[in-house]
Amino acid sequence: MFRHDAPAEAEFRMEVRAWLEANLPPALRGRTTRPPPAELMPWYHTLSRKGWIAPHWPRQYGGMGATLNEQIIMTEELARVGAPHLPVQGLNHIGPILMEFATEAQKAQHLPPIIEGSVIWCQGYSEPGAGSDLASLSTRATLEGDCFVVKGHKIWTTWAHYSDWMFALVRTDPQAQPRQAGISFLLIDMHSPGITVRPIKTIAGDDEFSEVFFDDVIVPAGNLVGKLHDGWRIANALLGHERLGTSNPQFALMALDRIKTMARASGVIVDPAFQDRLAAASINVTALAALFSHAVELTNSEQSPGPESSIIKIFGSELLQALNELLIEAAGGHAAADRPIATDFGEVDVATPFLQARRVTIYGGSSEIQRNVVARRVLNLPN
Amino acid sequence: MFRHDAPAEAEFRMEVRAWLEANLPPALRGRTTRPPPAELMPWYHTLSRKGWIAPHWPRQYGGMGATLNEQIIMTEELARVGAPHLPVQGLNHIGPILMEFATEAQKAQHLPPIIEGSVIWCQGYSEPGAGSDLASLSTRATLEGDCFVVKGHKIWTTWAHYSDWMFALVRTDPQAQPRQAGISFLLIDMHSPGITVRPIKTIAGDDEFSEVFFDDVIVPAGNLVGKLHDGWRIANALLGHERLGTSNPQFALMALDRIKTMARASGVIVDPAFQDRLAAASINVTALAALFSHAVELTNSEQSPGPESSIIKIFGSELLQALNELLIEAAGGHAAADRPIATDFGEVDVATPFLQARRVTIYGGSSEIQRNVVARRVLNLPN
Amino acid sequence: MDLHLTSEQTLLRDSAAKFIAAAGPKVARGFRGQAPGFAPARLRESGELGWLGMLVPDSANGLGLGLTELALVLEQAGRGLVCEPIGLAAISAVALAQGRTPHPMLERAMTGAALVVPALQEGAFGDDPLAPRTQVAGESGALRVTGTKTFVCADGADGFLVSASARDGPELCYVARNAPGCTLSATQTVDGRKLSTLSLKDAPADLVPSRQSSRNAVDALHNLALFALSAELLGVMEKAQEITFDYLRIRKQFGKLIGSFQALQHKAVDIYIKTEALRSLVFQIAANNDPYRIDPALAAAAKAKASEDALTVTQACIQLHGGIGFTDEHDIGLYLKRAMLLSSLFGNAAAQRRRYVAIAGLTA
Amino acid sequence: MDLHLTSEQTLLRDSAAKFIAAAGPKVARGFRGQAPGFAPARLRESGELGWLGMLVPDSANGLGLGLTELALVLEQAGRGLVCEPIGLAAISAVALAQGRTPHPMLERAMTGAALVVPALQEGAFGDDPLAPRTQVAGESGALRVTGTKTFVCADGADGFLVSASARDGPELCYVARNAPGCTLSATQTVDGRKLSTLSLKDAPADLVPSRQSSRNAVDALHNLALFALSAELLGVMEKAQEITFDYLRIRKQFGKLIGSFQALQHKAVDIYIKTEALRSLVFQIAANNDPYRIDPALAAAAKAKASEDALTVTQACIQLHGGIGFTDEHDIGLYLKRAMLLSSLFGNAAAQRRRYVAIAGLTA
Repeated sequence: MFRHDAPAEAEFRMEVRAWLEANLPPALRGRTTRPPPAELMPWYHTLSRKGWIAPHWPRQYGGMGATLNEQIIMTEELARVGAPHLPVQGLNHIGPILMEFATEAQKAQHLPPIIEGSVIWCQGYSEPGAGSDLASLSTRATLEGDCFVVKGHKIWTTWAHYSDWMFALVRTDPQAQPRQAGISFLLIDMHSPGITVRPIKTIAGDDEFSEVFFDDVIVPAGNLVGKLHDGWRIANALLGHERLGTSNPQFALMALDRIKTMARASGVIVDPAFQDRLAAASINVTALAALFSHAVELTNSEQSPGPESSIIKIFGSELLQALNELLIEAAGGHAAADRPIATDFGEVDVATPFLQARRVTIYGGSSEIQRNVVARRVLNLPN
Repeated sequence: MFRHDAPAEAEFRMEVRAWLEANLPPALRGRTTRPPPAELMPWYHTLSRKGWIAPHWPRQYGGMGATLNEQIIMTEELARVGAPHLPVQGLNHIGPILMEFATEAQKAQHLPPIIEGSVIWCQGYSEPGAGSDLASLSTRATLEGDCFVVKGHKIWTTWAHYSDWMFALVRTDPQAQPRQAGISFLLIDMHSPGITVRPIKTIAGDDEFSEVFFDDVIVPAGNLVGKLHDGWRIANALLGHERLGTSNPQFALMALDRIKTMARASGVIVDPAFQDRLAAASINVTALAALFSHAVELTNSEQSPGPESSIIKIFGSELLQALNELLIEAAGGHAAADRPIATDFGEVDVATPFLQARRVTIYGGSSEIQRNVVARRVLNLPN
Repeated sequence: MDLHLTSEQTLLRDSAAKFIAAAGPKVARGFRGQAPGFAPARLRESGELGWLGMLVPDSANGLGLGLTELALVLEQAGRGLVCEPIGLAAISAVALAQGRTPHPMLERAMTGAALVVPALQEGAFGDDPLAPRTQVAGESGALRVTGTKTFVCADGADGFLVSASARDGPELCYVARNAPGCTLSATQTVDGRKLSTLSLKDAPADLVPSRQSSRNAVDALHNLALFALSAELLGVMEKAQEITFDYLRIRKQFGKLIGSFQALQHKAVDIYIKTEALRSLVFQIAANNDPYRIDPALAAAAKAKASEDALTVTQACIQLHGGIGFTDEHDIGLYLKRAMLLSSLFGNAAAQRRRYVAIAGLTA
Repeated sequence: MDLHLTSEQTLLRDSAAKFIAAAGPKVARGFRGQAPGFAPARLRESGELGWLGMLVPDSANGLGLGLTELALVLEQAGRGLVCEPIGLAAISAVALAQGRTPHPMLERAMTGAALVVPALQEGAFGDDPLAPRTQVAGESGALRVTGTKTFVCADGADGFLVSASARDGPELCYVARNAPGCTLSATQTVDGRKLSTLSLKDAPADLVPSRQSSRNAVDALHNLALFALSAELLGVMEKAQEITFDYLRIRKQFGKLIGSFQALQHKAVDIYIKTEALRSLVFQIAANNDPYRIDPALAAAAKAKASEDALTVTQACIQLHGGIGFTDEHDIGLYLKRAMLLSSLFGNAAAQRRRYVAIAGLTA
C-alpha cells in the first residue's frame, strides 16, 4: 500500500500470488463466515505442506521465518485472493505463548501439531460473570496429587466445539489478592471426560462460539504452563499479539472490496455523496494499514507495542464496523437479505458480514475496556 | 416548519414581518457577534415600545401574553430578518424567576426596567473553582445587620461589563451539607463600590464575558430573593428555561443560511457530497425545531420539560457546532479568514461563528454535565 | 418527553400497547420461515380495532383519524416487533378510499380480511418515485401494467398498489395477486420476513385515483409510507433502548453495576437523545400534516433520520449488552434486524437525503 | 507509538525540538498583525541548520535527505506553532533544484536569505491542480504569466512558484515578487498569519523544470505540499493534546481530578488514536516515497485525514479544557486556529477526498 517491493520481494509476491491462484479452491474464496473444519482444514494442510502456514514462526519450530515485508506480502496476497480466515488460536496465540513460556516437552508435544494442522486449539478465557472483568474469573482448578481437577464454565470460546485442546485461565487460588495473582495457565485436552460443549448461535447465524462446561475434569499437572498462579502474566504478555492479529487490515481490505462490488451492482457507485464516504473509508483503511505496519515493525524490532496495541484494536474494529455500515448503505433495498445477493459482479454477502462485525468491538476486550487501558497505561490519566 | 398558519396567525406573521423589515436597521442584520449596547439597545427600545419585547411574559408584567404559535412565529420572523441576539438575562432568566419567587416590591422595582430596556442584567453563577461543579461556589455573602457583605469572584459572566444588575448565587452558609443548602439568591447593583469587572477576550475575539471581583460589597438584605439558603432551588427551578432559550432553533437556522450563502459563493453547493451533508444538517435542524416546539408546548401546558431540557441543550448545541464545521468546509480556502468574506451573495462571516460555537457545549452546563444529568435523572441509571 | 395527547389518543395508544403485549420477540421468532410470516387472525383483529381503516374518511366507513393516531399505533407495532403488516395495510386502505367511489377492495382491506400492500420500489437505490419504469396502458376499465417491482412486502398479500407511468405521469394501480401476468419471487430477510420481486406482464389493473385536492396518488402514498415506516422505526428504537437500559441497571462487572460507568451512561444518553429527537419530529409532522398530503420534504426527512438513527441505536444497544447481545438467543439482536429491514424499505437514509436535497430546495 | 529512527534522524528531531523551544504560543502571539509575521533571522537560522535544503540533492549542495526527515522537522514546527514558513520554503527549494542547472534562486532559498513559496491555488474549493486557469505563454527565456492565485502564503516572500497552463499542460514557473505585473493583496487569518491573492498580468517568469524521471513538476510540488502540511498538522495535534492531557491531570471539579472521569478519559483516547493513526500514516508514506514523486493518492489521503482530524482534535481539546479553553489568554485556542489555517491550505479534507476518488481509482 505504501511500499514498493524490492526485486526479490516482487518475485516472492508473484510466486505467492500464482501459487494461491492455483491452489486455493474457488469455493473457499470470498467467504464471509469461516467454513467449518471439514471444508477449511484441507486448505490449512495445503498451506502447511507448502511451508507457508506460519510465516511469523521461526524456522526451528517449523515456521517460515519470513521477513516483515514477506509477512506483509503474504497477508496482502491472501486478502487479494479472498482466502478464508484460518483458525488462529494455535498459530497466533498459544504457539507464541508456548515458545516463550513452555517447557521443552510441552513445545515438542504441541508445536508440531499446530504447524501440521492435526489439532485445533481454542482459548478459554471469558466466563459468564467475567467478560470485560476477566480477572474475576471463577473456573476452579484444584491440585490433587499430580492432577488438577477443573470445575467451571467458559463462554464465547471460539470454535470450542471443533477443538482438540484448550488453553485456559483457571483460578488456582481463590483467596489471592489482587485476584489476578490466583490465576494459572492450563492446557486442557478437550476430549477429557467431564467436558460438555454447547455451541452458541450468533445473530449472524454462525456458530463461531461455544460455551464449555467443566465437571471435575482431570488435567495432568504437567499441563500447567509457567508457574502456578502466574497465568495472568502469561496471558497478558501476548495479548498485544492477539490484538494485532484481530486488527489485521486484511479484513478491512476485504470489506472495502465487498462495498465496491455491491455499490457497482446497486448503481450507487456513481453517486458522489457515496464516493465521498467511500473515499473516507478507504483513507482510513490506508491509515489502519499504516498503524499495523508500524506496530509489526516495532514488534519485529523487539519493541513490543504493549498497551498501544489497544489503539490498533480500537481503530481497526471500529473501522470494520463503519465499513460494514457503508456496505449496508451501498446495498440499498438489499440490506436485510439473509442470503448473498446475486449481482452482475458476482455474489455479495451483505447482512451477514454486517452482523458479524458487531462482535469485533466486544470480543478480545471491548472498545470500552481498551479505552480504559489506553487512558490509564498510555496517557497516564489519573484513577 | 411543520405548521401551516391559521388565518389569524398568517395575518400576525405578515404584520410582524412587515414591521421588522421596516424597523430593524440594516446594520444590525445578520451579525455574528452580539453588537455592544450602544448599538443594540435602541433596537431593544424599539421592540419594547411596540410591545413585542417579551412575547412570553404575561400582560400584567408588560409582556405580550402571546400564544405559543405567536411566539414561534415571532422567533421565526426574527430569524428570517437576521435580527441580533438580545440580552436575555433579564427577559428570559431573572424576569421569570422574579415573577415566581420575588416579593411584590422586588417585582415592582425590577420588572418594568427589563421591559423598558433601561437596565441590563447579568447572571453571577460560575466561579473559577466552580464551573461544572457549581455547588462548590465560594463567593461569600455574610449578613451583617440589614446588609450582606459580599466577597468573592465570579467568572464567565455574560455582559457583566455592560450590566447594571447581577443576579447571583452566593454562599451564605459555608458549613452546610450538602453544599447546595448553603447558597442564596441575591440581586446585586453592579454600580456598588467594591465591584471590579474585567472583560475576558474569547478565542472568537469578542468580549461577551467578564470576570467580576467583589471586595466587601454591601448589598441590602432586601435584595435577597426567596428565603436565606434557598438559592439553589430558585436557580434550578428555571434552569430548564435557560436551556430552552439557548437551544432556540433560530441560531441553527441562521447558521444554515450562512452555510448556503458560503457554499454558493465557493461553488461547493453543486457538489452532491456536500449537498448530502447539507441535507443531513438541515434535517437535524428540522428535528431540533421539533424538539423545541415539543418542549415549548409542554412548558406552556405547565408540564415543565424538567431535566429533559438537557436533551435539547445537548442536541441543539452539538448541532450548532456541526453546522459551523460544515460552514468551514463550505468556505474552503477562506476558512481561516478573520474578517467576513465578501462574496457575490453578500458578506459571510465564517471563522468567527465557528469559533464562537465552541462555547455552546461548555456554558450553561457542559455537554458532559448535561449527559450526567440525563443519565441519572431521566434514565435512572445507577450511581 | 411526554406527548400532549387527547384522552381518545391515550386510549388508542393503550389499546395498541395491549395488542402488542401479545406480540413481542418470542412471537416474532416463531414466525421465522413461516408462510405467511404473521397471523392473519391478528391482522383481522387489528382491523376490528379499527386500525386498518383509521385514516379512511368517515364517509367511507373509516375512523377518519390523522397521522398522530397512525403514529401512536405504529410506534407500538415497532416496539412489539409485530409481524402483521398493519402499517402497510392501513396506508393502502386510505389510498383505496380516495376515489369518488371507493375501490371494491377497500372494505376487505379495512377489516383485514384481505391484505393490500404498496409496490412502489424498482431499484436498490436511487428510485425517483414519480418516474417508475413500470408502464400502465390501455383504456379506463381495461388497463394493463408491465414492469418489475422490487422489495415488495408481498407475504400474504391479496393485491398490490403499483406505481406505473402513464402518458401524463405516474399513476397508482391496483393489481390483484392472482391476476394473470402477475408473478412473485420471495427472498428471506434477516428478521424472518420476506421481500418479493413482483413481475407484471400485461397484468390487468384498476386505476386508484387521487382526490382532486390531494397531490398525485403515487406521491401521497409514498410519503405516507415513509412516515409510517419512520413511526415504526421509532418504536423499534424505543423498545431496544428500554431493554438495554434495564440491562445496564442489573448487570455487574468489576463489582459494579455497569450502568454506573460514565462512558456507558453517556452512550446511553446519546441513543436516548436520538430517539427523543425522532419522536418529536414524527409527532410534529403528524400534528401538522394531512395523511394523504404530507409535505414530501418532511416525509423524506423523517425517513432519513429514522433509518440512520435506528441502525445506530440498535447497534449501540448490542454493544452495551456486550457478548450476550451478540447471541441469537437474546432478544436485542431482533431489534437490530427489524431496523435493518425497515430502514432499507422505500429508500434508506442516504437515498432519502438525496431526494431531500431536490425537494426541500436546499440548493435553490 | 515510537518511531523506529536512525541515530541521525533522532539527532535531527532533537535539533528541531531545540529550535522550537524558542518558539511556541507566546512567540506566535507576538507576531499577530506584524509584517512580516515571522522572524526572517529565524528562517535564516533554519537555513543554516540545513532544513531548507534538506530535500535538495547533494549535487545541488543540499542534504539529500528524504520525507522522514522533512516530517520530523515539520512535526516539530507544528508543535511549536512556528511562524517561519519552513515547510513551504523547503519544498520550494527542492522544486528549484530539479532542472539540469538549478534555478538561480536556489542558493538563497536554501540559506533562508530569500523566501520562495508555492502559489498553486486558484479557487476556494475544487481546484484541479493540473489544470490551472492561470496561463503561461511566450518563448523560453521570455515567458509571461497571467492569472490570479489565491491563498498564497506570500508574507515576506521574494518569489513564487506559480502553476500555469501552457499548450501541453501545466508548468511550474518562478515569478519574482517585484516582477512587473505582479501585485499582492493580503487578508489576515485567525492565527495571525496572512494569506494573499497574487494577481499576475503578463508577469515575466522562468520555467521551473521537472526531472525527466519525475512526474510533472506542478503535480510533484503539489503532492509534496500536501505531505508537508499533513506533517505540520500532526505536530499541531500532538502538542494540543499534550497540553490537554496535562490539564486533565491537574484540574479538579467535584473534588476529583477531571482526568479521572471516564467520559473525559475516553474522549482523550479518541483524540490520541486519531493522532497516532495520522502519525503512522505520515511516516509510512515518508518511508516509502521519494520527496518529488509522492504517490498522489497517498498525498491526498494524508492531507484529507490530517485536515479533518486536526480540526476535530483541537476542538475536542478546547472542550476538555472547559471555559478556560475558550479564552484568548489560554494557549489551546491557538492550536485550533493554526489547524484552521493549515487544514484549509491547498484544499480541505472534503476537497482532498474528492480528488482521492478520482486518483485512487476507487470507482474503477
